Amino acid sequence: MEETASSVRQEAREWIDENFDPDISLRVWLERLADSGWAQPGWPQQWCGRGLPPDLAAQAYAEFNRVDAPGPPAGLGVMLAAPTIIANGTDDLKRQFVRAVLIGDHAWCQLFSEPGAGSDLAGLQTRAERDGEEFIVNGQKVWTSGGQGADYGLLLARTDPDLPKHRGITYFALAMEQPGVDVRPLVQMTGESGFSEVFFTDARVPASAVIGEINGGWGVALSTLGFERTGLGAGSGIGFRLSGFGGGKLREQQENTTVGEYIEAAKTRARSFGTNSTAMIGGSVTPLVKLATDLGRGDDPQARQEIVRLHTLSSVNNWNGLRARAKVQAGGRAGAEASLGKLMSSAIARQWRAAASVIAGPQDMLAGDDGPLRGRVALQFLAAPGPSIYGGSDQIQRNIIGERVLGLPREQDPSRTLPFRELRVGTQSSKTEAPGEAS
Amino acid sequence: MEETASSVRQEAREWIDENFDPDISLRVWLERLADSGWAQPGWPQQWCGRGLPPDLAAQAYAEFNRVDAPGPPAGLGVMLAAPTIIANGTDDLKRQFVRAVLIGDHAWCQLFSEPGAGSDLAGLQTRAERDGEEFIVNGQKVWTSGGQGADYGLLLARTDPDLPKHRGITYFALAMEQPGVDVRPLVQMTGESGFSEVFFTDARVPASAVIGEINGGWGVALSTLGFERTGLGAGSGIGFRLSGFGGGKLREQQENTTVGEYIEAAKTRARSFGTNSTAMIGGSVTPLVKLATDLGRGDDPQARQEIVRLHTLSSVNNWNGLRARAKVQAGGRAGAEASLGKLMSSAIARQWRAAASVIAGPQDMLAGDDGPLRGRVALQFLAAPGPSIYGGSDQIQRNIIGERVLGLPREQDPSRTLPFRELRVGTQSSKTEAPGEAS
Amino acid sequence: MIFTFTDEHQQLAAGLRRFLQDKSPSAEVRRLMATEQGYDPKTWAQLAGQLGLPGLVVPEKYGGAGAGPVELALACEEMGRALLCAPFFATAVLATYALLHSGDQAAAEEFLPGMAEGTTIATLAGPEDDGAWSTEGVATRARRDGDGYLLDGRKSFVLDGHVADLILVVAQADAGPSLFAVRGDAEGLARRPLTTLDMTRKQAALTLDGVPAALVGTEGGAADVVTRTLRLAVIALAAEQVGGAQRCLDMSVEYAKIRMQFGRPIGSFQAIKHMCADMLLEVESARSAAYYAAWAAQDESDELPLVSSMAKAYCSEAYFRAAADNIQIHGGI
Amino acid sequence: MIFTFTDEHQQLAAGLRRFLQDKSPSAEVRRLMATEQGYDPKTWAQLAGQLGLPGLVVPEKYGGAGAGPVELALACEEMGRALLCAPFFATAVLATYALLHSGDQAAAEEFLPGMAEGTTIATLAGPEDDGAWSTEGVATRARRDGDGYLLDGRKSFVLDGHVADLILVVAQADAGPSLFAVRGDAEGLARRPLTTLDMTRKQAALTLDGVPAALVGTEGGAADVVTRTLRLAVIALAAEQVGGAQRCLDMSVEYAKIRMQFGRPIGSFQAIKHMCADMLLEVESARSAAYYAAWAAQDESDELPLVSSMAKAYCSEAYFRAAADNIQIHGGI
Repeated sequence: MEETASSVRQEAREWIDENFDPDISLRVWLERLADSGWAQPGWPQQWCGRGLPPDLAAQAYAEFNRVDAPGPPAGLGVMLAAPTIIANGTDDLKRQFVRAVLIGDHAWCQLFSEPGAGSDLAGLQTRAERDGEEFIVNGQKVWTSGGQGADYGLLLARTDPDLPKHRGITYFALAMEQPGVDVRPLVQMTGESGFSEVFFTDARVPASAVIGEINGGWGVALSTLGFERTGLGAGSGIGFRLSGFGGGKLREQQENTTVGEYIEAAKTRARSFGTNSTAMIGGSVTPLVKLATDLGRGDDPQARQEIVRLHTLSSVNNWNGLRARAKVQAGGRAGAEASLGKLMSSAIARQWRAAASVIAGPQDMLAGDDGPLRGRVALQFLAAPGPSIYGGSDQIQRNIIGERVLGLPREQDPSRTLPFRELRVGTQSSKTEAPGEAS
Repeated sequence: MEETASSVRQEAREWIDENFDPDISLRVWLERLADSGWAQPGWPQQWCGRGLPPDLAAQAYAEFNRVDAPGPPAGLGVMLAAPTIIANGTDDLKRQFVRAVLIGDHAWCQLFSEPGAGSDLAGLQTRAERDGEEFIVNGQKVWTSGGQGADYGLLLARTDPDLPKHRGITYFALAMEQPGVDVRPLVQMTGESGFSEVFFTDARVPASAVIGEINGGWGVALSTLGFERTGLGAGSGIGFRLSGFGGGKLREQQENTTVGEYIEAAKTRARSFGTNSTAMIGGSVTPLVKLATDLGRGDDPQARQEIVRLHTLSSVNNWNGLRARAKVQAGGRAGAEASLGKLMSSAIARQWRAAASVIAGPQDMLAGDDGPLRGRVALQFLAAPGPSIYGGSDQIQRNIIGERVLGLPREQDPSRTLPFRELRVGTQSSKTEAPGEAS
Repeated sequence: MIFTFTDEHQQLAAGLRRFLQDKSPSAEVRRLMATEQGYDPKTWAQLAGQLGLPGLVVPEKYGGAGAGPVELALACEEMGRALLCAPFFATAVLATYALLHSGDQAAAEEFLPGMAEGTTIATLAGPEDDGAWSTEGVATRARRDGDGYLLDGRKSFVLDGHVADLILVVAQADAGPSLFAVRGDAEGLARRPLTTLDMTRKQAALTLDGVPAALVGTEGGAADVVTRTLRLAVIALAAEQVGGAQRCLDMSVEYAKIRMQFGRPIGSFQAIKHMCADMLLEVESARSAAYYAAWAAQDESDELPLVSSMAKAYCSEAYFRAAADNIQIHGGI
Repeated sequence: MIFTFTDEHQQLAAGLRRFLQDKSPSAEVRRLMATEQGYDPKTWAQLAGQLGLPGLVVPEKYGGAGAGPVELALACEEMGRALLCAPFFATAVLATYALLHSGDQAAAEEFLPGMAEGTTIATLAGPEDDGAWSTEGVATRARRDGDGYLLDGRKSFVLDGHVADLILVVAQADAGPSLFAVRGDAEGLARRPLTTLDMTRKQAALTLDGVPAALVGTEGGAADVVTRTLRLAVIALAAEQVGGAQRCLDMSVEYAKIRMQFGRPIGSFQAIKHMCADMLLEVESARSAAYYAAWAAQDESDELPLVSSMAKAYCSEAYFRAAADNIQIHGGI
């Protein structure tokens, strides 16, 4: 029987009527969701999905969102690890990891960037050397989001330095809980610590945990980066509005929270911030309008111009996402507008800062509880440079848009063909260097 | 006897007392000036100068400016042709051209840019083929300022296409008044015609008119471009405040105007525009303040912000020039600030346009006599893209500043070593292509 | 559903694009913009006869196609792309919406059929010398004269005012600012073409010296009519700007691929490549804004006043920058 | 002559630069900015003892070096380059100029020698909770108490207010806003360090509850003193920003030369190279602006009010952009 929008909606509705229950634990709910295939209706049927095309998956999500049902835990597991493994991994790896991600058994981190390999990721230096049925890993990664809570890491390591840089890299699923892995939190300008450095000293990973082919990791990494770009920025807006939580370290909490309690708590958070994320204010003007009003600057023409400029940028970014989504729902492919969210989110962060600065005036000098919006203006000020760097800098995004969307010619890159050994990478003085630059 | 600031000032003052006479013709005055060496005190003594270093030359200029004495005709003759010939030409060429420029016998144009060779000037295709004691020139130049009034042109032409692009170019002093040279005015967006295309069909130039070595034109061209960069942009501010005029076509007028009349007319022009140039408004806010006041927008906070932003940019540009000049006068060398005027003047043109647009509001839609400031806002609007393109685009300026001032590494350029024949230049379809792009 | 285009939408855009590629190439635009009239009556007649474009949003009962703001946006995008020189915006957007919003059925019956079939060129004369569309400060006065009115005053910035057969004039009547229909050849009306920066869109200044006029809608009703008309008109304009900006981007990218300097296409240099990428970002965003606003208009959403202004502001800036960057990339052609 | 630096100027800058390279490297700045006190008294004492810096613009008769705004600008540029954590700006600029402009010789004699020798840390407390420097809306009141005054109210954004030995407070007296000297340890004075975004420059909020104070200058004289003080202080600040911006540029260029990606230094990519070129443009322009304003102050030029504001506005934006671009080029260190 061919699925249609209405058949999918009806099926989902019926399943929800039967299975959704605010009184069961979040854990039980996530298991039901994973086993039914509704957790990720777009994934293949044999791997916890229902094999639906994006437009029909969107119909299903709409039903779940109608009742505020939480989806699988947000994070790199669902966003990157499982899709990468489904697309490139062995069936054993899929069995081991896909469901575990959906029910929140494993949290994942991404072990890609290094001090010497930021924009030029293929210049990575972390080595994995074969030792029987295992590989031994030595080196350093950096800018690892969620490194501290992660159970597994998506690791890129060099397995053959005699090949050109793109061709000697292998992709692993590495267990983080082992003696050879040392995770050290990095403190950001904002005082927060969202990133870590990860040091490997004879860490071990079984050969069976290779995703894709040995020395074929670059192609796998590109598929991961593709998932990442869709996830950051505007996003397609398709999915569960609310996400559950998970990871080995939160297992107990998962079992002690009911679905109903979780939904209520999420709604309270959303009310206080005008968004369901506590991490970043994003492009919301609401706090700035309040600030301007509180400071008596609501009539200031410059403050108003900056606020509207921000509101326009973030609205337009949402509209780009809606437009991409509408194309997908209509059965087409998202166009150029889908690649723009990342770049736009950098501009929005900068504009938020600019607007806040004009509005706050002298108060802009203060932080913490003394600062405007109880320190959030200062935090955003310090966080604003982030989006234009992480997940591929603005400069790299412009290269990608120019080359892949507009078809402009690439620059010649002789380093693509040199054996890796002969290549100079980073600053060649690993102690003092800075990674992830913007070129 | 060694010259000092005060000895130079006194010498100049004495010479002026003896020779400056408002009742003599401009022609006679320019001849006196050229023959005394005061027209260009920085040029070598044997070539109409006095061999003074820049700081002492500046002392002399100050004396001439005290009495508003006009200097030699402004234009490419004094700015580019004579300095290039003095630095690179044979003594015969110097005899033929240096004094002629100072007294206004010859006006010059620059025959460098081509449809296929803009930013990459060394990709030029105009050919000069040896024919006994002459060269025969065929090809096309474009963006030639003052092409219509010019008596001579500084011509770059390819003399050996088997050499790499920089090494097969020869530099000529070409007479414009000959059958093989066809000057066609280009009409700009503004409706003005300051540029020409110049077509060569078997035009002739004697081998004795080669400046520098045959196939050694590129080095000579670089020296010309150096003079050009100093002349455009902020400039050093050193020199005669008022310039005479000349060129073969204006000879008669030069003889029929007295120095006094000429000074008076220049002052009248300066009063009406707040500047002694009628070409561009430059960064002056005066007309915009008037416009804002006339339109009742003098209190508009946005208009005020834009006006002050413009005034700040153009003041800062002047101060950069003054600072460079102070270093030179103190016997030092101008620093980084001297290379910035060109880039800054692009920004000023854009800011003038932005400010005018905010102030003019709906009136900004109108041009000609219907438009604000009797059409000058519209003209400036159309002229604003110019400065970021001509004389080396903003992008080329940033390359130059990055590489020569900051010492950042150049990009690899394999085209530097290929024989010119094997190189693709322009768009390879000379009829429809556009020159002088910005990369 | 929002942002979901039908086959009809796509056919409308594709058909119009083909027509304009044929009838409004660059050379023709240059020719027409240099004329005082500013458009080619033959092309205008074909636009009406073959494509029914002037009547696009005119209801079917008045001889139009009865389309909505989304179709209008798509059409304007194509016209913007081709820089079409024609009295479309004045006739088919400003004057049409003003007549429809006036609620005056008799006026609609009298004028819309001719406008829809392209035989009546119409416009809306709101601003005076200061260029403001606000009806509050309107100085042009209407005085009763038997069954009709006589108008005295000056109007300016009147789009296609020099060629319009019908001019809808905002003037002060006893009950406040009101809308009046004035014939282009009316006695006492002097029209002077203005010199415009954008030569593809002509404007005129009008002097009215006891010009006979007929009330459209109700006395005192003009403020509402103008506000609602502009709300829709700026979306059409935003869409037009999207088309123009897209054309700038297309030209830039095409040129950047073929123009060789330093032995490589200039589009391989980051300075040019990144400029093009930023243009794409802005052009696509402008398109989303214009479309979103058009759908808000189509759905008569409460968001309309906000999003139509946002679309207009965003698209204007995006178009300006695209045009400036296009010039920079072409380097002064 | 304007923009002409003497050997003494160059020695001042070079000496200070050497001192700060030694005493205020990054690690030390990070350490000090995390302390509540915010500076190292030993370094401050050396700055005074070895270089006489706190008394740079204090007239010689009060134990200072008697230098002018140009020397001050050069010194501030070096301190900005090193992000020196010290109460220099509060003591040696704000409080010093306020005392000098007050015309109060007795106060000058009492306080300036200690400030010049580094034993008295001083500051100027103008703004209240709204952060405005305008004296018009000052709510803190001064009431007569025998020969002296008692102050009641709140001050905020007081630079180094938590450590100052002498606080010059603007308060409303009978004749209008007036300047008062308050001891840091005065009874009734509560000082609370504020959490600042820029941790290298501490600020405090003060609560004054019947705090004994001495009038400085004349009653009603504060408006003029504050205006003239700020006019000079913002030039010092602009120069400091030039130093900081130059350091950002230096760091960017240095890193762009050694950081290899895609087999080449990132500074060879136009995206980075052009960003550096634009930084240079702005940093050099900022320097010209700060120096010009400093010379206008030195020459007591009529242009001073205009050019000091222009310098401050331009240098602030240039510094901000240089810092942002420096982060971008380093990519998130």
